[in-house]
Amino acid sequence: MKAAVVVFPGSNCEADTAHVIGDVLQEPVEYVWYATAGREALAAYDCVILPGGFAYGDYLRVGAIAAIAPVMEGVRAHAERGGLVLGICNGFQVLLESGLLPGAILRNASLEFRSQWVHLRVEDDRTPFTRRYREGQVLKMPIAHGDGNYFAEPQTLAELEGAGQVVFRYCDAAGRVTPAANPNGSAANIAGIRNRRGNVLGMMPHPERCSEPLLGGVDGLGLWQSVVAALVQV
Amino acid sequence: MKLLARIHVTLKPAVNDPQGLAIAGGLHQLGFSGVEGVRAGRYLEVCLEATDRGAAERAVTEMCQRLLVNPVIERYRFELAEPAEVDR
Amino acid sequence: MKLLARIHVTLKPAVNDPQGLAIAGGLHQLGFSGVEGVRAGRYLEVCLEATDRGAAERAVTEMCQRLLVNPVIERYRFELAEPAEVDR
Amino acid sequence: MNVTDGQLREVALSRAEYDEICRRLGRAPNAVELGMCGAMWSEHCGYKNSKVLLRRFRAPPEGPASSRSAPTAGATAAPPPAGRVLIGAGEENAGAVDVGDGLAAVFKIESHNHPSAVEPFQGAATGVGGIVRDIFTMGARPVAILDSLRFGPPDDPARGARNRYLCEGVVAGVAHYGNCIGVPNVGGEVVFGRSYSENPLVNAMCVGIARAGRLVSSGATGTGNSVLLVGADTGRDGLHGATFASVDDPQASHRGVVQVGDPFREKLLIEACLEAMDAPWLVAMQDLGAAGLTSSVVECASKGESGMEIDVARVSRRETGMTPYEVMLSESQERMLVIVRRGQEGAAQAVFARWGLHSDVIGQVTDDGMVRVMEDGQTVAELPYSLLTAPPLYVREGVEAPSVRALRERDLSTLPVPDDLNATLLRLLAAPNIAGKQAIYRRYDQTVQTNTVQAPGGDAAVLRLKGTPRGIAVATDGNGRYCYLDPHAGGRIAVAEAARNVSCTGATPLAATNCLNFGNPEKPAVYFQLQQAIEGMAEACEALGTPVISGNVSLYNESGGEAIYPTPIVGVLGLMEDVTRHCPSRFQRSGDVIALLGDTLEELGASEYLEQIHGLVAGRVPEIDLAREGAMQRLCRAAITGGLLRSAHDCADGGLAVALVESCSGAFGLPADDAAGAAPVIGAGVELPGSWLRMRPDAVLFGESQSRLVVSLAPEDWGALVALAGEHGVPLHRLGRTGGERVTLAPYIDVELARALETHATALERGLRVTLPAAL
Ligand SMILES: Nc1ncnc2c1ncn2[C@@H]1O[C@H](COP(=O)(O)OP(=O)(O)O)[C@@H](O)[C@H]1O
Ligand SMILES: [Mg+2]
Repeated sequence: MKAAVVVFPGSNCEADTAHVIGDVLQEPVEYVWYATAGREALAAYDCVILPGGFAYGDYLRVGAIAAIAPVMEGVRAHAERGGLVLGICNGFQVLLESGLLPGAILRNASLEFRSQWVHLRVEDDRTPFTRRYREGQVLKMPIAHGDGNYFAEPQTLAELEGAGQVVFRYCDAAGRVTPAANPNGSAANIAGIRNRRGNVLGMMPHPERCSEPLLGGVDGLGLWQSVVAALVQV
Repeated sequence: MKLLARIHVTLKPAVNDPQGLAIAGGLHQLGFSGVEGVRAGRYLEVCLEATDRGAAERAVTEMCQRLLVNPVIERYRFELAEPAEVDR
Repeated sequence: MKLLARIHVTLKPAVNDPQGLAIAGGLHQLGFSGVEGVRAGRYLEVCLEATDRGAAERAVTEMCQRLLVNPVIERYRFELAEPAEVDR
Repeated sequence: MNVTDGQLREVALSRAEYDEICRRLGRAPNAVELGMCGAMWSEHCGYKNSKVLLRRFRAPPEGPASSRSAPTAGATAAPPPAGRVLIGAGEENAGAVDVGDGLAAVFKIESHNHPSAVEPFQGAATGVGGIVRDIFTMGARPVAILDSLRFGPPDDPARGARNRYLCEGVVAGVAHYGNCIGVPNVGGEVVFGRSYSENPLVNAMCVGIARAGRLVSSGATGTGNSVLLVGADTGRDGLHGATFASVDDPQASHRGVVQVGDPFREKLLIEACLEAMDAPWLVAMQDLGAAGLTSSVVECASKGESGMEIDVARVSRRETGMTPYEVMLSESQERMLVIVRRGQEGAAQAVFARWGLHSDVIGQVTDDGMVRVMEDGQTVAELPYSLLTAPPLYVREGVEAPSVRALRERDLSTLPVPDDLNATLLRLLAAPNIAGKQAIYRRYDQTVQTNTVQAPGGDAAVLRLKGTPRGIAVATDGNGRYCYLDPHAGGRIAVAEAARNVSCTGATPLAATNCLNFGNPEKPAVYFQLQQAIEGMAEACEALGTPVISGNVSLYNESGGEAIYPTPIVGVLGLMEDVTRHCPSRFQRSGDVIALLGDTLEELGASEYLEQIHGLVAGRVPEIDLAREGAMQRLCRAAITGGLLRSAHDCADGGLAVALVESCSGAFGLPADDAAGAAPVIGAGVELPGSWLRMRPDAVLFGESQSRLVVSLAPEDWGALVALAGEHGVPLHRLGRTGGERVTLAPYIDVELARALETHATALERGLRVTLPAAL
């Protein structure tokens, strides 16, 4: 697998992501600068990752200014080609703003930034990002965001659910999807969704922050291993 | 000509507005019992150079559609003023 | 009577506005070269019940001073509309 | 010399200081020069009241060593880690220590108290921005932020609402800035006390990691080299910030435009400056902080023993009509001064432009010792840097306030012991100063950069050093109540406690930074506090082997003639060779032995218990014996390195009983409020040693005797720990076992664990619940 980590001005998880892929998984990984233009900009990569952070300070709306950055043309083309695209936290927000995934992100219902560990239930273990997990498996991952409150019109939500595009949901330790386990007010406890085709995934929690035992958990590792496995199979 | 666009971006009525709720709660706590609801939005002033008002209007509409507003959750309106009318 | 206060909160002119700068940068990136500057502010709609317009005006002024506006860096203006005039 | 008193007040100079400037200059300064002198001679930049005292951090007092300052060199004395210091106090923007593998840890703490009193959100945010710049200006990547905060009580009948508003604004500001730039916030403190109501304290510490051989200096060298101003445009923000941080009354102090921070631009500056480090054109870097361009230019020229000529007309402005005076003294945020080799300006500007940063060549390095300010070819100011960096230094006489002595000597033996000690413990657990701070630190990104091994909630934060087996531990501490009652003991304890927290993780403390938050030093009682606290801190730093490598002074924290409690905040950084062996603060397993390292004395004085339960700030500060402290910390580290301990947590506010409950609050470094509810909680069954039962029960349970740790270990390791404690000469008490669903300290305490932890975890959130005004 050859991965690209896109760097926007204000990204701040690009090094963490590259560290997991390069140092922990020992797979090739490169940074791609936001100003890289053209549909073929990302053609050399298997998986493109939009990392967490505060691209452009998140100043207008989270992810909005990054969504019009030159590199996004290449990201869109990559997704259309069937290449893998993963947006984590701010990267998820960028995918929503750019229309690569449906819906929008609002401020956390608490109005506060939340940095804590949450539980996630794996809702779909057939995506290229989750095949190393089991459906129903409960993962523990950190979140760190002030805007993670997923919103979509009822019609869109119904479509997402109907097509099985919800990949992760916030739950309690026992896997129950409850309001108390929802850290940000997201509709239907949604923590991550995919596109119809299944090659674009956006999620608020940070798998790159829980892929080494020293950091308190390794539940994120399965996601990276899934991507590697999916690409080997291709 | 130089124009000032005053753009109001508000959440669509169907979208939850926790910030508006929090502000309403704060106003109630301060004793403003007449407050029935608050909606929080964004206000942008864009100063721009355009050949005429029509061109400006088209440009601002396009700015809103392409960047300033997320149509999934927001809607907008704007006015154009000439700097002479502007109070700052 | 029921009234709608439309409150505009803007940064004082001398105060640094990083949001506005970033938004202007985004508009330039999209090719809106006529944009000379953007100032970002907040827009609040407060729906309130008051005995008359004068009372509402006083109440909204007090809300701004006590809660809605940070006078150290911001200033505000508002209009009062009757719900009949309101477009939503 | 017809300068008026009003003009002098404007620049915070005394008539005598003005006369001194004229004498040294051989002429009267013009208005721009006067402003520059005022800023550079302010306490904030010039340290005129504190510099002489600060020398104590670098060398023991001359003459025969006083008995209290002589560190006992026992058989177990650790080798002095002095060789670890790469950059000491006062040498550069921050200090640096060698952490092995060719890496240096660069760190410093700084205050932003006055701005935060005026505009808490922006004041705190720009405070974080400022200290972070001090770190990356040296070529270090910022890897951690800690914030040490002081506010008035949230439940104060008269001022509670404002206190909560300030706390909310400051916490939101710290969160906003740190989260956005992607530097994890891993620690700090939040303390509430009446003396801080009008003068909140906002101290921020930043730690950076650099290659040891590649630290960047601020010294401008090479005549003809270019001076680049990089980052934000200059506005009228924060004019007079430095001078007015040096007078009483924060409200009056910030008449200039409040500085609004731009963390996004700071993030770009971090990346661009770290990229610039490797460029052949880079000569020096210096951030712009207090006193803006003036102080940066003077700093660079003086450190480089050169000179500098700049043209204010070339400085990009955010506003029209700014005078040279305003440009020179503006404190607009997110700006850096970069000295670039002549002829390579284009290459330098290209790097910054790539990061979206504007830069202007505003001048050049000279060799005549002068700082020359031009405007369109016209000289508007011309001063030797040596004048600006050498304000008069004042040595004053400190006298202890008799009222404080009376409080300290107060007889506490007649105080009633509460009937219901269980209820007392629960009340203490709910007290804002003891309750868990989750409601605050969960708003800070703690895990970005993927180095956080132990997050906030433990004794010290532990961060791994990527690419090495090592880890660092950091903590801040400072107890204003102790320092108020006894600044000398309080100063010692501040250092000891910060180092103790670091030792609890298994790391060896290497060095310290400090921020001295005090009142008006022109008052003898305040000067006494400053003098004594510094002496106490210096003694502890010597005894514990943690030299002071950086710091900051914030004086004039007063309003209405009342000073804050003297509050030195100490940050200590330690190193561990194998980060996988770090020791957590919380119990890990049921059935482990619980033990206490150190001894419990009958010491109620100055305790949180006395203030919370009896409404008293009085009594003697707990005794601190630095030799015993050092031995106890060495024992703790040896036991951890030897694999004997499963947890270690120090006894601080609330004493042994509170430390025990805290030890139960969940495994690993995860916050106890983990929404996932995954951190297992483990109860504790303790039986107090018989010899302690002769003391007052409240003193045993809640007294704050120093040099104590609650530890847990596997039963089979008990013998080894006993032997090790014997070798180190440290008392060791076996207290009981972990496990169960209660916390008992027989014969006095028996509470349900869930209830105790619930109280501890949620009290602060309840106490801070506020209406959130934009202003109050
Ligand atoms: N209390 C202190 N203890 C030790 N060093 C200090 C103290 N206060 C300031 N210093 C040192 O003096 C130097 C100048 O400090 P300061 O003026 O605060 O720096 P800056 O210009 O970055 O704001 C720094 O090296 C700082 O570490
Ligand atoms: Mg500095």
